Amino acid sequence: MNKLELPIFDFTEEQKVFRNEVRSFLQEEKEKGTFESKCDSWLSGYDPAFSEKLGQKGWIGMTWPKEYGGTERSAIERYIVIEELLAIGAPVAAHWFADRQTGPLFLRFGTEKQKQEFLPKIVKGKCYFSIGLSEPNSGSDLASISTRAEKVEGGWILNGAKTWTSGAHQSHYLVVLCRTEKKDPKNRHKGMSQLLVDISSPGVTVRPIKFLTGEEHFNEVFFENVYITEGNLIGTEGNGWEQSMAELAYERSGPERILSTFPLLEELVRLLKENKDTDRLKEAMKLVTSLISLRLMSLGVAKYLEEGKDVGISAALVKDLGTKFERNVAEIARLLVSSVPSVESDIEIERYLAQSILHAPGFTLRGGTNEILRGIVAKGMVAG
Amino acid sequence: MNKLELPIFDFTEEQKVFRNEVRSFLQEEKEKGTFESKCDSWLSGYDPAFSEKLGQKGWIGMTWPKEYGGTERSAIERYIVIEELLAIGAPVAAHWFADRQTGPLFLRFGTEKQKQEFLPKIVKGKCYFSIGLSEPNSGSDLASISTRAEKVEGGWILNGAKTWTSGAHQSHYLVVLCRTEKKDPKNRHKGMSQLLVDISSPGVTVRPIKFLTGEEHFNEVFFENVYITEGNLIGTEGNGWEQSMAELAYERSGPERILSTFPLLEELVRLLKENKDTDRLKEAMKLVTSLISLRLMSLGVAKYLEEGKDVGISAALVKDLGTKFERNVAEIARLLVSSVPSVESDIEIERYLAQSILHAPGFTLRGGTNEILRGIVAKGMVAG
Amino acid sequence: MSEMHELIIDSTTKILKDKCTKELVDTVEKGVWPEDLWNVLVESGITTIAVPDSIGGTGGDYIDAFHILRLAGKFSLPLPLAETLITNWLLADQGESPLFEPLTFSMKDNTLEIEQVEEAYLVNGTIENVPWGRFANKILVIGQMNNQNTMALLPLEKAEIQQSSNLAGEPMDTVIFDQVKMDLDNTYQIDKDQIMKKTMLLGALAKAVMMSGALEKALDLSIQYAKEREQFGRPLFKLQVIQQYIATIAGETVASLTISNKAISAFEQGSYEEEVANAKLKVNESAGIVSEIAHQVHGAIGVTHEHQLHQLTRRLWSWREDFGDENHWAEQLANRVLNNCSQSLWEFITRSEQKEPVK
Amino acid sequence: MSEMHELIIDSTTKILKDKCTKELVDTVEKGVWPEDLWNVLVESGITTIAVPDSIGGTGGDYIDAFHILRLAGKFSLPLPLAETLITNWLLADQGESPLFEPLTFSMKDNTLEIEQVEEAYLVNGTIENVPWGRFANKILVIGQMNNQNTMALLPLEKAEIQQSSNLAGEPMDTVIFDQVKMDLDNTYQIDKDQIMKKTMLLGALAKAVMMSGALEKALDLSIQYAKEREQFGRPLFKLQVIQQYIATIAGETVASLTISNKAISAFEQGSYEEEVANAKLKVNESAGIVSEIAHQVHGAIGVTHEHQLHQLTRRLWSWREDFGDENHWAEQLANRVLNNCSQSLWEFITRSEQKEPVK
Repeated sequence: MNKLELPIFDFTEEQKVFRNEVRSFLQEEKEKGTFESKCDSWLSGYDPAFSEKLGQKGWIGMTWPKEYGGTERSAIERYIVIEELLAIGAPVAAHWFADRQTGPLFLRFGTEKQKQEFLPKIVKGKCYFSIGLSEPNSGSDLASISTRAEKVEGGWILNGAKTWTSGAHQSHYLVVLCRTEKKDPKNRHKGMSQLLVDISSPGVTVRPIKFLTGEEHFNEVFFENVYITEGNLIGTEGNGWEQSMAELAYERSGPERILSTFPLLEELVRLLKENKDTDRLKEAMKLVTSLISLRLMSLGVAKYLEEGKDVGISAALVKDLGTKFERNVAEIARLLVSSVPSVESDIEIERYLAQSILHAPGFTLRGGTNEILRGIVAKGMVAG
Repeated sequence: MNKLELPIFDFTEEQKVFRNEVRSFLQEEKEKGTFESKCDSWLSGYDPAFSEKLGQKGWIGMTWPKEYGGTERSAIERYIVIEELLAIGAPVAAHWFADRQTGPLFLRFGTEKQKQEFLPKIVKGKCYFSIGLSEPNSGSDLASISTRAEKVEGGWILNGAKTWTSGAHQSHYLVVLCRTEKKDPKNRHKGMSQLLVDISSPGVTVRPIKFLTGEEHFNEVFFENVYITEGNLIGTEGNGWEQSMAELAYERSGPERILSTFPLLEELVRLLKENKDTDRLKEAMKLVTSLISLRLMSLGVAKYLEEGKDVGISAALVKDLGTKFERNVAEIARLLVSSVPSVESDIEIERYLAQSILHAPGFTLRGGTNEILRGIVAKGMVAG
Repeated sequence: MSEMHELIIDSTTKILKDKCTKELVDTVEKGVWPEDLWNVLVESGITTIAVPDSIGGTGGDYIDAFHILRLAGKFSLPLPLAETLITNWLLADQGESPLFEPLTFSMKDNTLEIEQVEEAYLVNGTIENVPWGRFANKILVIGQMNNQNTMALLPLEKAEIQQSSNLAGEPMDTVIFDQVKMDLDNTYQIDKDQIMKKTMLLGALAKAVMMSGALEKALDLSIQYAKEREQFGRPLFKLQVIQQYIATIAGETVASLTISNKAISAFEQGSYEEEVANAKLKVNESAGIVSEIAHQVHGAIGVTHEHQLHQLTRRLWSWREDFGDENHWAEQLANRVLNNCSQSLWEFITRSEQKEPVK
Repeated sequence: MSEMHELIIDSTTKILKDKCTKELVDTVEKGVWPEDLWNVLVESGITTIAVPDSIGGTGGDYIDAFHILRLAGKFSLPLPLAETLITNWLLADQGESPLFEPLTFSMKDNTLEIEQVEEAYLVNGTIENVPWGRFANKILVIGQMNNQNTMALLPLEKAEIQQSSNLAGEPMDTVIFDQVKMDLDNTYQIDKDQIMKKTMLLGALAKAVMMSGALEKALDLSIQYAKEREQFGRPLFKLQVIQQYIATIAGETVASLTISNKAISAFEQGSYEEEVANAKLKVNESAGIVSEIAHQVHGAIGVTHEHQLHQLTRRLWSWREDFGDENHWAEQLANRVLNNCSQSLWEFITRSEQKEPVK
């Protein structure tokens, strides 16, 4: 049990000052009309101009080395920025995966050339990446993928398809997990590699998959004899599975698994305060307490991650509890205010409710379904 | 889908009059102090004197033929009696299994001699039965039982053990499911039979298993070379599995899967009405609506049962939803009244809360766990 | 169920199966009025069912009508069928013959003023959240005429329509009459509270029944998906968690169907306030549970626009807010219980099953 | 955590593992006072921890003390340890040296009257729901003396005790002083509201921490059972539903531990009202969820008296009612939010993590 216990994180004075700085900037931008708050903005808030603004502030790739354009700030300072962005519902979808996943992937496994070429552009908020993992027939069983790269003179020829790749219709590059060896039924994780694909390459077709709202966030991406130069292998050939899985812990326990519906909760509490409705506010505060406990857990995982500890199980727990919480916010809020939820409404709470209810099914599916996560947790605990 | 749809049952005028009659009797008895209301009274309310009183009213075995002491009333009239008994929390544990399971078993499969010997005694509320199904190592996997009867001159010799047999320490007889042939790993349901065991027979040892409250409701029963005469075989040799399973539909959808915590709900609503607390009463009424929907379902199944329709899936659904509801009553009630739940309290709601909370773990385990039931439902639906 | 009833249900099912496809629903959500489907419904008498044939309706009873609405929910019928039926029923209460055009209503307190000006009427006011406002020809409303509560069926052609929509992409418009002059066949002096209450109950029952149909379909889709989809090398339904989910969906669906059927039967019998409250409350709760789990069963495929599931779940999410959410109906029931102080809860629950209150 | 802290925790764990067995807990629930175990705790300084050694306590900080209470919860320690500690702490606030005997307290509004009669005191009144009343030597209470709110530590030997118990079989007695004459070392003029509030917070934190320990143990038992028990021919934990349940128990347990640890840390730092409210509220919720699921994992075996699980779950059910249920603390938080009208929710949540309110 004790290996699951998480540390309590205390922010330093400098970090507190920094949080104020970030918040002031965002509030000013919002007041200026630079963006409109929305729920689930890290999936649906695509705004390259705003991403560039954040780049100018030094708030993309902020933990990365200065030689690549980063500012070498701590993971906790990045955490603060992410939290403040999501809490206010700012549009961060454009650069999201580049900042969260691809940059760290390059830093860990990339060649010097890759780092020099891509990291400075990411940091400026001008170069966007998507991640190609799932395939049309893989479902939750990622090890079953069959997109395949064949070695040729100077590189690979890529064939196959990916699906559910967030943002591929708007990104510049795609990191593709594919097979560079034949499938081995005894070790299905073997012989995979990660290749970097320029989405504008010949042979790449991006077909948006409409979300249930009709919005376009996800895509199918088809590869038909796409030529990938040697220089676009990321990390070690054959090590793709391990590299991809290592990324996952980072994406599982971040604030985006807790705060996707925060703008709704903020507005709900504001309305109940305005109405001095203690009784309903009491119910809303139960949600707030859950949020507080999740933040403490997420921060504890972040602290351990920075210390290099293995947090696989804890991160999976945060994602399971956090995404259920995100949905609960919508389901409970609708009973605490009378409204006609509508994405087109002029009334803030009605818009936030609509966004939250409609996006909720995605919360507990994306990045590994909650059922899969709970399986990971249980197996880890029983083995431990 | 439509095969799951249940009929709406409308009570006849005679049945309405009968309900009043039952209710008046029970209210008078309660006022006289004959019994004290409690939750989960069909497990924990053992009172032979009260059972005999019900026998005198003709309310045990009431659907059975007159020649065996029954009054040949309809299953719906029995349903009314059961409901009224449970709603008021009357002590019905003593004759419960005899009335619900063993009597119908005799009527369906028993010999004429068995019927004549046992049914009239059951009807009088003087002869109690327990059911021996589970075994120490079987868990939810009933087909794995290994209690064994070996054929000898004029009967069988029974060896083995049963567990979780409700009331065996207070009953007269036990219906034991046992193997009368060797276990066939390919057909684990084959070669079982149902034997009737007089609990006072030599070689039968009853050891109460204390419930978590310290109360004694369940037992382990050990058989050491217990001699069973041929006349105590119930039904057909080798047909025990099918006979036992046929009983289960009857026990799955009855009022006892919905009303175990009704005395608590009744008292909760009374208190909230007294306090004119509309807001909390509103929350209680959500429970009441759930109860009403469950009653309609349970009555629908009862109607189909009477018409001889296959209701296996629907009955399993009622039990799953009903027992979850029974527990919810306690979990929600505790937040609608301030109290210190205690079985020893002088305050009714505190006693009912304590009884309900402490007994709740049993609701969703007894008679097949809810997980097993849901598996049955899903497999039935996917196959259908 | 009578043979007649089965006939009506079967033929409606056939019509909807043929004409009310997933693609049609998509098209209507994009803003196209499905004229053909509407005409088929009118011609088959579905839009005027349960209006006595003596005054020009199709006849049939409310049981027929509500079972057709259940089918409408099952097929996500993108038409104001419930609105047209209820309007026609309210008109029939006033002895009026039914209309065969798309209708809507808004029986809420509003600030609508109707003024008689010579031979015509001048109407002024704003009505919010009008379902299908942009596609309806007429709207039945309550307004003030000479300081009297008045019901009137207003033509919408001269009204300004501000378009909005609910989560299901169904029109939920604001209708503005800015000093609009119009002819009216009739106006009705009414008991406002009584008619508002009746409309609320009619609307709630219609939505509860439609939601039950949508739940039925969500269950069907979930079973079908679990059977067809393979994962980790075997059919999805072999996973124990998927089995648990399907059983939960089935339970909520059967509970909703049962309690809705009870309310329909009570409605036909004429005493139905508590039954409708119970039905809408319970179905609302089931809608949230089933939508969540059905999506979890369907995984990523279920959240695509291409898959049909969202046509059901978006309607379930939306309709639970219409004609009373869970709190609304729970409060109605609480007030009823409070007003019957001497009645025990058990007496309240079995009120129609006992001869007279036992005291 | 300091080395000293680890030492204290390790040695307490060892004591409890050795002495506080499942069988001992059973015995105490039957009404037997575990004198030996009590003496061991006193001798090891556990009953006076976080009382400064300058006034005769063991020293150490509140972090040590609350982590020991977590162990108490984990082992279902059947002794008034929390009650004795809190009483000693409240006495220490008045500059008093700690006592080494079983103590209890009831800092609630009550009707207790204390009258000075010559050299002695006359005490009159009834105190309900006194934890461990029958086994405690003294009780710290608030009473009225000369119409002043007065705190006093009353010997219990002459009090009448009406025995009752909570769901966990822990004494929860009514203490009656019927014109009892006694000697008192001291009485204290106090600010009643302030001391009631502080006691409520201390009690809530103690119970939240004890419950976290009980949750930890319930998780351990569930994992162990799922590993050892076979069903349908394979270990229980191979069943996907069991895996889902274990993950859920783990999630709630970690959430409870984390939020309790935060409250402990805040308490040590001196600003802790919201943190304690959050902790008790969240742990209460988790207690209900975990108790239900842990029993479902354990099946029939878990509801027997023989199995240890119920020693944890009965305490979890019981303790969630002590020192504020979910509604109590949610209301406290709601009032705090209402009293800070200009603060956004996000500012409220991050209040200790920002430099000053951003406006």
